[in-house]
Amino acid sequence: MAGGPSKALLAELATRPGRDTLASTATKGAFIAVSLLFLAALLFAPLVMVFATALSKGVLPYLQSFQDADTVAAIRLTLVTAAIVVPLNTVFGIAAAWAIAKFEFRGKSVLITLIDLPIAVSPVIAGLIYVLLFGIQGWFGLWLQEHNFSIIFALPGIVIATLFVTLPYVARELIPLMQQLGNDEEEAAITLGAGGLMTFFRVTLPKIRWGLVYGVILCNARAMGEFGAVSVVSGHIRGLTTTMPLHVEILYNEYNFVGAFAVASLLTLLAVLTLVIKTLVEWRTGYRKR
Amino acid sequence: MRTAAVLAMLALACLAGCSTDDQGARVELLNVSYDPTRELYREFNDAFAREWRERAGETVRIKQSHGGSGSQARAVIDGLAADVVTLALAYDINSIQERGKRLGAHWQSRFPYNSAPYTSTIVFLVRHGNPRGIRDWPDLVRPDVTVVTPNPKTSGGARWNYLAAWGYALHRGLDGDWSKLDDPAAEAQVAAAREAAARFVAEIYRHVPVLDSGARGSTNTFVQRGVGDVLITWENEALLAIESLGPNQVEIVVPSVSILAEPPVAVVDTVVDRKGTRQVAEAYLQHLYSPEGQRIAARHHFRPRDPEVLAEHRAKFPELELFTVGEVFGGWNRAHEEHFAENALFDRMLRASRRAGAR
Amino acid sequence: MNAVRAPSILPGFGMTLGFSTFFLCAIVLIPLAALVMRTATMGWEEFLAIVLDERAVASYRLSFGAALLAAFINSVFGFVVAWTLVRYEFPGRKLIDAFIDMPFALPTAVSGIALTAVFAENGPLGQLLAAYGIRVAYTWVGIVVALTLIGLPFVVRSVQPALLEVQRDLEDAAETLGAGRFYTFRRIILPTVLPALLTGFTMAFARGVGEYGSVIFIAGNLPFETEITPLLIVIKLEEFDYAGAAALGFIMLVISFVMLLSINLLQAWGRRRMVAAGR
Amino acid sequence: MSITLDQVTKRYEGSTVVNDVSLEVGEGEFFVLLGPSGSGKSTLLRAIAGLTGVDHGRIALHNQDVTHLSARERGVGLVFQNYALFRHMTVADNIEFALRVRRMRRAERIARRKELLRLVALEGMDDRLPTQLSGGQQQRVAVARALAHKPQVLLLDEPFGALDAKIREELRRTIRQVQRELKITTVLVTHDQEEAFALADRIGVMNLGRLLETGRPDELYARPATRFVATFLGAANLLLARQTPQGIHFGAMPVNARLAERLDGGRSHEVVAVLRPEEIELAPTRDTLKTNYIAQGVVEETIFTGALERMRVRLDHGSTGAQLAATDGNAGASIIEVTRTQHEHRTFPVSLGQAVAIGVRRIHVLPTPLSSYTAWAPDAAAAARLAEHPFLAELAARMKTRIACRPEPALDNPIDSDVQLDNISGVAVIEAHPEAIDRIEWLLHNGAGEVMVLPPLAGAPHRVLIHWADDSARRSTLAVAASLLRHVTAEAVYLGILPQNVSDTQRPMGVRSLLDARSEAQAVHGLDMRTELRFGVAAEELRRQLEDAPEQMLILGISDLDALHEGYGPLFAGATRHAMMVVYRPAGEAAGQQLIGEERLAMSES
Repeated sequence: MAGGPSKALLAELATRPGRDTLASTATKGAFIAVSLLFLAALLFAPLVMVFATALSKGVLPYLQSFQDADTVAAIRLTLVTAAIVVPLNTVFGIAAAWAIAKFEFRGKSVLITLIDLPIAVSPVIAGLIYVLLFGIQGWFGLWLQEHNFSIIFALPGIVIATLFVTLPYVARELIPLMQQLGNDEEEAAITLGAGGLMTFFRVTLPKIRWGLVYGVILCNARAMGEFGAVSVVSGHIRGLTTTMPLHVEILYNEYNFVGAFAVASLLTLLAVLTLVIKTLVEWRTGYRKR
Repeated sequence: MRTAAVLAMLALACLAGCSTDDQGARVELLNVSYDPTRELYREFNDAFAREWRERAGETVRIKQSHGGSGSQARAVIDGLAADVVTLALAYDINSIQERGKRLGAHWQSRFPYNSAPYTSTIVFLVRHGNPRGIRDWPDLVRPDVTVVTPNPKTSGGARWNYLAAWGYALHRGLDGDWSKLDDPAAEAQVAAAREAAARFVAEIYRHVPVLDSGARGSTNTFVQRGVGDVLITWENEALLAIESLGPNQVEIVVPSVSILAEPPVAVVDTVVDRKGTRQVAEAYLQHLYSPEGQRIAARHHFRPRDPEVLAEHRAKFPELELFTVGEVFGGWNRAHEEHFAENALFDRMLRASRRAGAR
Repeated sequence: MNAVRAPSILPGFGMTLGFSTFFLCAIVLIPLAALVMRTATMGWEEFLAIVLDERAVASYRLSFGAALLAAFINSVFGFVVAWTLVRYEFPGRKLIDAFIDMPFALPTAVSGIALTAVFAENGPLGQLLAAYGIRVAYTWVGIVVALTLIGLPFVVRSVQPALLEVQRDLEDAAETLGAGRFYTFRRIILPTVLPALLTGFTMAFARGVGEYGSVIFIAGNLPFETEITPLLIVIKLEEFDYAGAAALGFIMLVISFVMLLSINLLQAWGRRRMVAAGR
Repeated sequence: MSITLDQVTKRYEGSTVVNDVSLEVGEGEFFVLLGPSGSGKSTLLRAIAGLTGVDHGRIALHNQDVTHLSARERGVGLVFQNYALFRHMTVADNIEFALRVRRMRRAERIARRKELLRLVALEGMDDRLPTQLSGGQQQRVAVARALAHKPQVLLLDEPFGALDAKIREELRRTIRQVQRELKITTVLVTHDQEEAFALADRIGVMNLGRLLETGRPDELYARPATRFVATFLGAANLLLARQTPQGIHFGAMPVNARLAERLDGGRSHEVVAVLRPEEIELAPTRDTLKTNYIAQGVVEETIFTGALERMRVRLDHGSTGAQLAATDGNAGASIIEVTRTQHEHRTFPVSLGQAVAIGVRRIHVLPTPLSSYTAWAPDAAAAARLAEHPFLAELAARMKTRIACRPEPALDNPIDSDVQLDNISGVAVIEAHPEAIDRIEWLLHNGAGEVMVLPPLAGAPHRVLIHWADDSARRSTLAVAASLLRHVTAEAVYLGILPQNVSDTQRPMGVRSLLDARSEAQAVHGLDMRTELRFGVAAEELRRQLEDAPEQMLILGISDLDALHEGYGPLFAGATRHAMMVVYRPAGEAAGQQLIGEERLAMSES
């Protein structure tokens, strides 16, 4: 999605008669200035704050904060959660996008809305609903306890809550892309005798792969960063059910600001890293999305 | 690319799998506690594990969970398998008992001192040098003073703050004589005092610009963000804040009258019976009363029950007139009913002050 | 599959729709049904009393009002940002483009803490604004700022592809017909990008309404003034009042669902119109 | 003049998209810019509209220079290939857009809209949305919209591209009608020659960014000056022929033709002949032909297309074989296209595999001095290697001509060689060599007109330097340069070099000859070029210019072999990256060269 203008287009725009005037230069300058100011105040200031605080005592304390056993456990838990959640939601996103983009059927808008819904549901409620289901007083609570399954206040609960919150991201990315790309190539593949899976892997997947990568990256970033929903179902057991975002809060509340922001900066870096990889891949393949 | 993703996932799964401890014969306890006890239990757990190994030859590992007292109680009610709970309010444990039926009704009498091995009180934290000249409760309602305290609806500590202020005002209205509360002859005076107390507390909350959801949040708001002139907080929190945030920023002011905060502890019967950990769980809580436990508590700024240990730390814990929830409010359940429940005094107070503010 | 569908030679309809419906049911629908059922256990009057409570209504006003305002700010500035990223080449453009997604990735609690640190009266920007008597942290302004941050990527990411897609021809046509650039923007570009902007607006709004983690740090959380609905839900939970929390959650859910559905219907309608044009 | 383009050049990222185009379109004229995709025609149209800036040159509309005016100030009407209708506006709003911008009063707006809708035959469609109209109707709306503000120039960018054949024809008629009614100067861009013929008062054919030729449709079809126009406007068979004072020969076969004019003086040399498929006659034997016999052939394929019968006939390469200019790389495929009417078919029905005699009713000889290439090398392997040089191969493919190989041991030591050669045809190509100058001299001495020196790494040039040693070489050099430049996307620069010590009184002469050369190039060859005047020793100056940048080519004209050796020898001796071509016409033949460029001849039927 991080597609920019093509060089040729920009070059053409710039050489247009009447385009290199003072007014247009000023407009361009103003637009860039407003954008940068807006982003600086809203986006970059907090980010700088995160890193400044994390490094406020120097690099060594920053690095040492990752040696803490609980921090390591939180990082591991977050990675495990993401490793389970992201593939599941990727499969779901692809399946849903296939059904929605490739076929016309009744109730499609409702389905799309249901997929969007988790974005609109307050994370607190997202956590609450699983407590209502799997809590000891919930629908399945007693049965679960009798059979010694723990869902909430354990890894499965964290995974499910994260699944809920990150469910829309891959699908949302793929649906418009696949709708826009149309069915022609798939239909051609089918008429040439390809099976469904072959059509998908050989025809559809190569077309949508960058949209998919972007969706997966967003889904992953959100999965690692989810706070509200996980907070409700986690039980906050130190070193066991605290994910990185929860651990940030814990450290912050222990007045361990360096540690808290170090973990936060790690989350930020993870996100930046994935975004950089995505940009690099785009650049290498000359791909511009949409 | 797909293969890489699969490999990465497998690697993660291995990582997760390998990390599971396989040391076998050992006991695990889960202590579900509230925010300000993080440092206390970190040290105490180690001490108890050492003690238990010597005493019973068993390795015990204590897992800790911290959070807002109310939400921790809710987690236990919803099935968080806590062997012991060490919360801010007796009310929260009462709730576990009533709603979750997870422990016996008489939990509070199972351990000495109302099952509260350490106490604290509510004090003020002011900026270095006390620029506003805060001395006692009445200073909080001066027009030029802003107060930071958490939301009593979400924070156990905030309820202590609220009750301390209320108790002070009542104490003043009753001319310092608690016995009038039970004296039918003083009914009129008590009623007037109650009303004055309500007005006083409402006035304090009108001076609050930020209601954080927890005690630590308030401390951060006050110290880090520079909001407000006074922070009402636990004594242990105030001492910890000075210790970890630097003595040159803030200092403690002890009011003339305050509440005796008694954070209770309890064994969760259903859990320990299922897991078979009752013995170690009870020993764990009992150890809090031992001289070692008391010293650790004192080191972490909680007032120890043990008079000897208290004497050792006298300088840290100045004497002041303290009242208990039981004496003044008739126990936590009543206090909750009257003050904090839905549409109880606190809610009404806010609504009223909003109308006043709107006008 | 009882869904009626138009014929197509492509395979996998039953499987993919079946799987996605199953997954949706398991992860979204059944849990949400639990919420609705829990709400249903209380009487109608009790329900009304909870959701129409003065304080709850005040919190809706704040939650929805702040989310609306933030979405609106995002529509304006997000559009400017998207425009700048799509139409201008300048050093660091790619970097900034990549950073737009950060609010997705940053844990909300971290954004809340960091924003508070920046905008508190002793923070770098807070000091600046305080000099002009503008208080951000612990006021409704702070909530709007937090929600703007949370919603920014939704608007920028919706508008960007739409702007890329605006046929250059349309702008060229307007120009040869004598339209100035502002006129072209107002009459041609804006109407073309509007559906995408609307989607971004709605998503930012929907996300903002439910946001909890970042807001509680920067909001003062004063009842009637800076108390958002999700916080009210948490308060209900702290009081072990599940039904009350469920009721508030249910109301938010209904409003969000209706809003999303209407936007999706609107878009589907718009797309059908476009498709008709292609034939 | 309604539209005047003067040396318009547009580059994108280093490649020249529009290359030195000059053009005048008259008042009320319907001008069609025709060219394959990527030829730069749409860019040129956008430049006229002001949607694309130009890097060089000027654009005037109605004698007012608009080069630096923005599109909105130029007041042209532009119709886009994909209509570019505003989808969220009704037909009425679309048409009134330009009027609203100009704040026209409502009543006037409505009147104008009604008038325009009548003009494009869409009355009553005012309130429809573009999405509710068919493609043809949408394009009519686009035309009406472009005309709303009464532009003085109407520009159409492939307006029928997305429509099917029937609607296309209908819309064509509408547009022609509207244009006649409004008498509006119109420029239409298309890649469809049929469309160009149907609409144009005048056609301009573009290729590789250059405007190759302009002219009335029938003129261009009958007498194209370039290979590209000959083959792009209708089908054409290009054959290599030899022109001698006696007439035209295909192979050894003289064509009994009276030529209107003689080409290139009386010199005997190779030419390119255009044979239109419909001008070819087939007969059972040579004797039964009513027209000039050129070769024997075998029928390879016949296709019935209704009115006409199209065939492919393989030329018989016997002793007398005529040679096709292009052989598409495989030596055997000497196939010509023939079309016959039903009447001809009935007179002489043919079947597949039948041997036939081929005659021709009319030949058009292209005035180009470049006919084919011959790779010269001391041995066969080297010649074959040279023939595969990428730049040479590309050039030959673009010119639709062939590369012959000639192993010639004499090349190794040309000075001692007494060998006399005959019939050197086309451009002689040799590899770069320290003694290249001797080989060039030897070839030129033996009758070659042009010699190209090709270093192994030379590629397609971005700039072609043109220089002639003395003025008598001017015409032929310009002709060669023009022919070459039609097939590469390079810019042309003529370098006039005066001696350092030239007196002040002589300097204006240098400038004048420069300007003369430029206007001659433009008038005679339709080639626009830049001119630069330098002072110094010619060979040194040229070397300096060549070393300036990679991917250049030099065309050097001489009329005196001794002058070549003395003046320019060192230029060919050094290691060089650049292709260089020497054009040699002995001074004595200069008189005959006057005819170059006007030499459009037809051969009468005999």
